[in-house]
Amino acid sequence: MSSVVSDMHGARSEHARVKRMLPPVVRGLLWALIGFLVMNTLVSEVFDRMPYHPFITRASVTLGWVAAVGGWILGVGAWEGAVKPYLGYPEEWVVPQDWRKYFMYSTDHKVIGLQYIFSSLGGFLIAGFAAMLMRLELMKGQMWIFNNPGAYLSTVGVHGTVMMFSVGTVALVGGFGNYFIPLMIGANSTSFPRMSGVSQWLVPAGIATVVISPVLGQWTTGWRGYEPLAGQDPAGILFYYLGVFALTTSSLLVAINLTATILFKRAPGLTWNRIPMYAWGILAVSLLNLIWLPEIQMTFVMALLNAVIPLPYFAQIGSPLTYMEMFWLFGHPEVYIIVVPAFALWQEILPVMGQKSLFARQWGIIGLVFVMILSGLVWAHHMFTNMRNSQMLPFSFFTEMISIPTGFAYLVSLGTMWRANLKLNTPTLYTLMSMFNFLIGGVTGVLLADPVVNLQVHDSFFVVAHFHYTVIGAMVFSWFAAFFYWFPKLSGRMYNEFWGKVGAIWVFIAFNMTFGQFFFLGLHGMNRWVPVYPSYLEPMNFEVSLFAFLLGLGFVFNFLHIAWMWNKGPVAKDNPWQAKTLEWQTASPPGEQNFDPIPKVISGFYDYRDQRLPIRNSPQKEPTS
Amino acid sequence: MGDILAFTLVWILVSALGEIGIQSLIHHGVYYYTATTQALDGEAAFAFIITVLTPVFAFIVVMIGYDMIRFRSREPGMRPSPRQFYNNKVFVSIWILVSIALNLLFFVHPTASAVEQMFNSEKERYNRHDLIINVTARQWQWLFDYPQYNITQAQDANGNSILYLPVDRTVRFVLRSYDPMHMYDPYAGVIHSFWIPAFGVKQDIIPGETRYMYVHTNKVTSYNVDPMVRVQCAEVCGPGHPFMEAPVHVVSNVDFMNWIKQQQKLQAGQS
Amino acid sequence: MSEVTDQKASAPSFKQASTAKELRQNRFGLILFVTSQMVPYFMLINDRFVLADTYVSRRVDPLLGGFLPTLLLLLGVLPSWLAVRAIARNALLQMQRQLQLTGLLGVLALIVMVWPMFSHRYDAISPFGEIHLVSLGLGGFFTLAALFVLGSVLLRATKGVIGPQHYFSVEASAWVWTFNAIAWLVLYIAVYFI
Amino acid sequence: MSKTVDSEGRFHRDTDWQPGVFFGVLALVLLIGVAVLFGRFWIAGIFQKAFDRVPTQGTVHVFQFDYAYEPRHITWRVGDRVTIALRNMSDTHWHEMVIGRGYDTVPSAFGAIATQFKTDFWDGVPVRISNAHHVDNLVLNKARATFVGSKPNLATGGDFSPTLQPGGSINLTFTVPNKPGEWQYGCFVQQYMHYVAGMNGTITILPAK
Repeated sequence: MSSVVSDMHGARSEHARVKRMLPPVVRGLLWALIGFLVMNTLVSEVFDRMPYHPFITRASVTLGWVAAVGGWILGVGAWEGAVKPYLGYPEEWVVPQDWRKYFMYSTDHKVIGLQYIFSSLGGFLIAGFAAMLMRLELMKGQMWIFNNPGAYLSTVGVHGTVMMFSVGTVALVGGFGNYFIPLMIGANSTSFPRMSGVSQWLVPAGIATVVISPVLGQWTTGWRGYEPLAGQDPAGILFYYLGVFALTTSSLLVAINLTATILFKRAPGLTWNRIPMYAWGILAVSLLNLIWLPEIQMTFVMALLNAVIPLPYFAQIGSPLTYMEMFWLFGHPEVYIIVVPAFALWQEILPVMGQKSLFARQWGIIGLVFVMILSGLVWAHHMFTNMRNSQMLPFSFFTEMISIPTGFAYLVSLGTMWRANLKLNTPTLYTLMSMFNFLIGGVTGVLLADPVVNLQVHDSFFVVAHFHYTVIGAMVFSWFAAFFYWFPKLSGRMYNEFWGKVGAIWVFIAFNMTFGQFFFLGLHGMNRWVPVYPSYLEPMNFEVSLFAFLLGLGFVFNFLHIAWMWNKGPVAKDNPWQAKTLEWQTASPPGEQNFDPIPKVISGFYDYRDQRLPIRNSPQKEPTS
Repeated sequence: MGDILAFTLVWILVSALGEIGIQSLIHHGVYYYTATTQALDGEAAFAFIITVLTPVFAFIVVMIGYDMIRFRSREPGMRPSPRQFYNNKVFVSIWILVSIALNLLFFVHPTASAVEQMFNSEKERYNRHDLIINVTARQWQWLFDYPQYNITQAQDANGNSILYLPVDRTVRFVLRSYDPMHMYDPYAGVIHSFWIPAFGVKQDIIPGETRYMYVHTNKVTSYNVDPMVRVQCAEVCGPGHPFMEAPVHVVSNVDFMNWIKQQQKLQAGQS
Repeated sequence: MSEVTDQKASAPSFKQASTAKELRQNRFGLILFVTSQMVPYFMLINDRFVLADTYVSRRVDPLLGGFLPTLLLLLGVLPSWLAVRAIARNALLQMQRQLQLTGLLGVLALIVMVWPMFSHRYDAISPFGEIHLVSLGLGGFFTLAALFVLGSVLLRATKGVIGPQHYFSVEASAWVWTFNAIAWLVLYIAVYFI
Repeated sequence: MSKTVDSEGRFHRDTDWQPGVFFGVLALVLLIGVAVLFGRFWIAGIFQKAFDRVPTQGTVHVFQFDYAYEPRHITWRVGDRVTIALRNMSDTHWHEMVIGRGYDTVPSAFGAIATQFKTDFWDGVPVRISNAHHVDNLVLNKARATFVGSKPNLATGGDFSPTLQPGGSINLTFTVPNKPGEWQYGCFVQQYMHYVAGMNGTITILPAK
């Protein structure tokens, strides 16, 4: 490597040979393997050697994982792209302009955005497969797919964790946020592109860690990884904590990057009054991420120490409820981390598809911000069954009050649609479905906020139905709305309207038939986290499973449609929806430079009184960055 | 104005239909099967909330549907709607006031009042003639002790734990999580949740703490009558969690005393 | 502000803030990150009272892992900001001296901070013992991170890619250092005195 | 990995890496991942059936984890002198090791649950018990035991079963009796749930040569 330093000053290298490099992902895997083996061996065989212990111990696997993730990140390109320049060496990482750019470290926000989108898509498919296995098992009251309950519970945990931390938290923020925020505010890059390039590669590492965790031992705690149960689980729980740590770190870095981008990279003329709704949503989410992700990371570090050393923080001699408190302190804001971008998307898509000015915009923003603030005050409604009765009322109060700012998202959306010229296409359909589903989630949320009702339906399938309505019903349906709405922008092509609508109606019906019946299962006494249950619940579970498979097929159908049209669809116009937001005022898909020159914004983006564009292409270029 | 009128009519119609449906659901019992007064309290709160929320639900659903049909674009391209407005102070004000009012109502009525009813009524029952049952949750078994009758670990013929309760009696469950048999580290207890679905209430059991749950049984029933009359662990507690179940029998006072005698005889024989 | 950089001819280096707006942006991003990292301290202090109340073991060493690292870290704040002033005046050598001094203090602080993790007189498996050890670990981790930032700046300084227009990395290391010193001070007070 | 020099004299890697290597390695890693996740016991079973018919001589270490044994399969030959070195590796749970075949069951709401084996492998087997540390209790049933060193706490009821506390250990030395065929071992503590949770294994006893 020393030759690089001397060659830096212009002299050509004597021994430069053209040799193909290893694909970065392969190199990352290799370095990860080496890192793991070296660190694991050092810890388990040298520093922490104990009689009778296997090669992989709790301590060694934890530190080995740290080394492996380091190796993976560096190997995939961060070594040349970020670390060496940081240490003062010249940057020597060139990303080719073909499909290869998606499989290596990159600093282009569009590449990173797509990498995030496909990472979260991968997580969605894996966790969805886990859900299918679970539904298959639940078709019978006895165990028949899994050969022991621990295997089923591990599957539940993998499903929940991957869905929450790599899809719910990532898909609309790291994915569509990274791709579209710079475009929507008229910038050519994000604020910290290198950091963004590194943070993306934590997502596949985190997903892989969580998915492979049962190999270390079945963990039975579900996605909360809750102590004190986790403290007596086999070592698989370690990979839960570590995997989530990687995923949350990634989201934390995204939050910092996008907040700084929105505040500092706006095009001239894009004043605070003109910030697009989606950017407002991302801003609100980023602030939530910045506060609550470090919180849960610290909790997980303590739980990890609890499992590795072990320190009995959360055991009976410690404080067994503290973990639950700390988890839900994060856990409820997490729910809003997931749906706030969905609300913002409704308010982004409906004015465009209705070709009508956004209704009561200020209330939409107030709604997003107050949801963000209140979300930190409601956590204990997850714990009505294990708290003192006197503590229930304040939390019940705030939980009920949060429906007011949430309602503003409906106020804005419904007001925008009233007397619009509404184009009933696939994105609109998904948006309306998302509104309908979240409404059911919200109404049942009011029921759950009531302590007396909560004491009966908590930890039953009623709750499972409720949060699937908010997460799949609102967020995943909005995610699909975003996929179809921005499809021409991402791919330069157009999806098929007919098959798009078929897919939308398909998943809508299957989704409601599946999770609508969950409410009744819960009320009828079906408890959570069980692969076996009394036989009277069998007929309904059997039938629900059939709808669940239909739902799974519906998702696969949609993805196949998207993939097919991405390659074969008819070429789309640059701005097929006649939208006014900035991302549509450039080529589809955008070139290497989003805007050249940077446009000057002269009016708001949600004014559809006429067809004038909200920008003027300014003659002076932005100072080169 | 015509749109508003038409929408209002549809909304009222759908709300009325919805209410009819909801009331018939409530009539059949949203909790499916109830066996305590606490379950009835919960069911009443549930019914009140869904009754009030039905018109709200209908308002939004009908509006989505109405917008979809009435204001859909009939042309192939995109064209700005001829009717543009940014705000409607009347609509926004009503919306905000109604949402605040509804939330305050819910907080006052089912939330605060039902919590009061469910828990504060216990106070006057303290030290009355409650049946005390010590419930011990351990991985993965329920153990029921009747200290007033010197019964430890009530069992059926197979050695499975069983819970017998007299009807029309307040029962005080004293809930603890630990392992009297020491099959695992006694300091490493986990959280369980004591739930009898037909009783309409559950309480988590925290290692190291003692918690109480009160119910007032109101009908003679048993696991054989309806499988919702069973103790079921509701908080995941390890691989044995789904199996942590025990049948419940609510019987007349005479039958209860007979059962007590039989258990006492059984225990005398064992020791 | 001029866009021409003194290194442009020699090497394409780590991108540095060259306009006032970019400097503000980088500073904002860094402060955002530092702010988010206060949350773990906040959690730990909370847990300290949840688990151990206000109990302080009488067998805990008041100096090692307590007063000494606090003093050393706080002392390091001064040279770290002097380094920022030095580089703003383009006094590269002076900046390096100041940073080396800070680094030396940091290494000493790290040693006296983690020492009690290996030799302590209280019971580790006790509410206070756990909290004390985790506090030391958290402080040690962030000190290590601050030292890493400092080291990388020093390394870059030797490569000559830091100048009066590109001094943000020096400022960043000072921010991180100051954050670490103050956060540890608060933790120290919470664990030992309240 | 070497570097090339572009026209401006800057260095960069040749980025034109091979898709074949990329997709090949990726597919291989995915395949290994899926195999390890879903089929590790199945694959291990095949390996054991194929290569592990050689009976174990001497000491076999049996580790008890929550809720599994390592190894999950043992092969012995009738007449060999062998030792089971049982170690409880759990930090929290008591574990036992019962060997037998057939089941005694108890009815439950979820169907019959196995409570112990019907036939006890240790019936009439002379066994030398040594190195007993942190043994919660030892049920001898009809085994003919001799003790070396400290004698563990003896209990009665059920099949022959040493129950170890966390970190406990015990060595059972015996001559493999003439009971050839497939045997199972398992842990039935905590309301028989360890067995349900997958804490079991198989023993193949080959007839004497």
